[in-house]
Amino acid sequence: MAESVKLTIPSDSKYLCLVRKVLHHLLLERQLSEEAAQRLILCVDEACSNIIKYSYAGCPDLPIEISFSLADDSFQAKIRDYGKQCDSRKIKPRPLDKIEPGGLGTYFMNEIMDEVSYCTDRETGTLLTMCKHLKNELTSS
Amino acid sequence: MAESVKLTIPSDSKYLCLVRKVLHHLLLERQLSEEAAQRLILCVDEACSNIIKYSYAGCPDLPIEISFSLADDSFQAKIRDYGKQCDSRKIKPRPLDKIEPGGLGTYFMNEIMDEVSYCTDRETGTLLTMCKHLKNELTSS
Amino acid sequence: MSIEFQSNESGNGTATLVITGDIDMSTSTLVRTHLTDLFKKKQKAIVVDLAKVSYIDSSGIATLVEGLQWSHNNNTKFRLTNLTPMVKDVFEIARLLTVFEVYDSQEEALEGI
Amino acid sequence: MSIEFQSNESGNGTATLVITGDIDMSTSTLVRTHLTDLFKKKQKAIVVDLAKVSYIDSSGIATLVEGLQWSHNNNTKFRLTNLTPMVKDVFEIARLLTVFEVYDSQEEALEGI
Ligand SMILES: Nc1ncnc2c1ncn2[C@@H]1O[C@H](COP(=O)(O)OP(=O)(O)O)[C@@H](O)[C@H]1O
Ligand SMILES: Nc1ncnc2c1ncn2[C@@H]1O[C@H](COP(=O)(O)OP(=O)(O)O)[C@@H](O)[C@H]1O
Repeated sequence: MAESVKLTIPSDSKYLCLVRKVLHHLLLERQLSEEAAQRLILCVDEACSNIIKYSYAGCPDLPIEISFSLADDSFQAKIRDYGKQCDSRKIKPRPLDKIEPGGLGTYFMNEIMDEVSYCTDRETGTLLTMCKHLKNELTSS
Repeated sequence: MAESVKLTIPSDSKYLCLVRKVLHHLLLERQLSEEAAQRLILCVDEACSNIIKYSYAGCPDLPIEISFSLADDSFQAKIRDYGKQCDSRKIKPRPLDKIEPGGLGTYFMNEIMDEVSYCTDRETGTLLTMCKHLKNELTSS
Repeated sequence: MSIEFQSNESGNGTATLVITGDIDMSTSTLVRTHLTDLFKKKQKAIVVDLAKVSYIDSSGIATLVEGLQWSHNNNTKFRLTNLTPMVKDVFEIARLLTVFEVYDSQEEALEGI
Repeated sequence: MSIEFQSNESGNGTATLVITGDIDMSTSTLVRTHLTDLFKKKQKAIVVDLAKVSYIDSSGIATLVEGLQWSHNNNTKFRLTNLTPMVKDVFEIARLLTVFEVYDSQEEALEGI
């Protein structure tokens, strides 16, 4: 059974470490290994960073709503903003063989998560859903 | 200017330490002294415990919505449940001169906070608002 | 939140209970169980070491108040040691610091028993 | 989140930058500033010690990739040491572990410069 914890932060990058702390707490309570936990944390952090940079274009006091659901064998994060929508096909990583800064955030999300989907089917903003199956990520089972 | 962080947890006492961790993070970021922070944390923890015990009568998967607002000189916590309402006049501490277990949670809240008010003026549940002026609680000013 | 207990019973009828972790609504019933176990053994004295308890709420205080009441009924000494600043502050706000026998170390708490 | 920097410039043209804290969107610009400062000084080699960085995100990686590019343009050696498991894992996912010169200690990173 999935229990969910919700966290809403202002769109200021100084709150990213709070998001990481909350998720770290929840994942370690669920016996996830530190490595698996850090990867999921990275994805959520990248998603929030992108909202701050692109959807809210740097405005620091708009809401980012995050919900974490942890079931026995899966993790889901839903991240909602109320900022600029964009064509989700334009949100994409750069090819890795070009060594240059940028374009890595969405690459990490796609590489680590089993599902990453953007939904703009609403009046404002975007709902990003990321899922990960956890079968082999648990330290104890 | 008050920025607010919201946290929603299921009504299971195992999440109380997450609430404490989040609030501790926010208060120490704001340069509150450890002692002042711990007192505010105690009040929020007691309020959530009472919701778990009384409003939700032990049912562990109903939502407790907490919002923290920190301004330069004040702290406000709003705690919302959707459980049993009760006459807020019945919510009261026991006299301290009788040494016995129980009745201390609301005593702490009233003793530490500058304002504690219960509002049941809604269809279900209760909104508890607690405020504290922070003039002398900052480690640096 | 996890809480841990380590209890140590000496030959001369004293027991020490070292608690590690936060004492809140989710853990205070475990504290209660450990205390009742020790009281059942009819010790002369029970010392609760709180050095590693950095948080206590009203349910934790209530549990220790119960311990105090049992100690009166059982003619057992019930002493607290090593209160961290937060725990001490909560006892003070509740005006219970003088109601309990509070010591700075296990050694002092065990003296003259 | 707070981040701290400690930089140490030796007489022989090498500089070490020790970073303490998480490198994320809120702190990577500070990392960038410290790196540009060191590059301006035309060092022979810059060693970045990441022993106390337990978290890095794509903005941190991007900053280090920039450092690497500056090092090519300036003919400066640019080396990383003491990657924590999380940081190492992120470099691996990004397939950058072999692109950078990565060492296990400051001593090894400074050898033969
Ligand atoms: N929330 C978002 N809203 C709008 N565009 C986005 C969003 N997230 C990502 N993008 C687009 O996708 C690109 C790739 O993002 P990312 O991989 O995180 O790298 P970076 O942000 O470093 O460019 C961004 O440059 C941006 O154009
Ligand atoms: N959220 C609540 N809903 C209903 N009743 C409450 C609530 N909070 C407190 N009360 C009432 O107020 C009394 C005092 O609460 P408190 O001081 O926390 O002590 P305790 O819970 O140990 O009895 C409780 O016994 C209960 O009757």
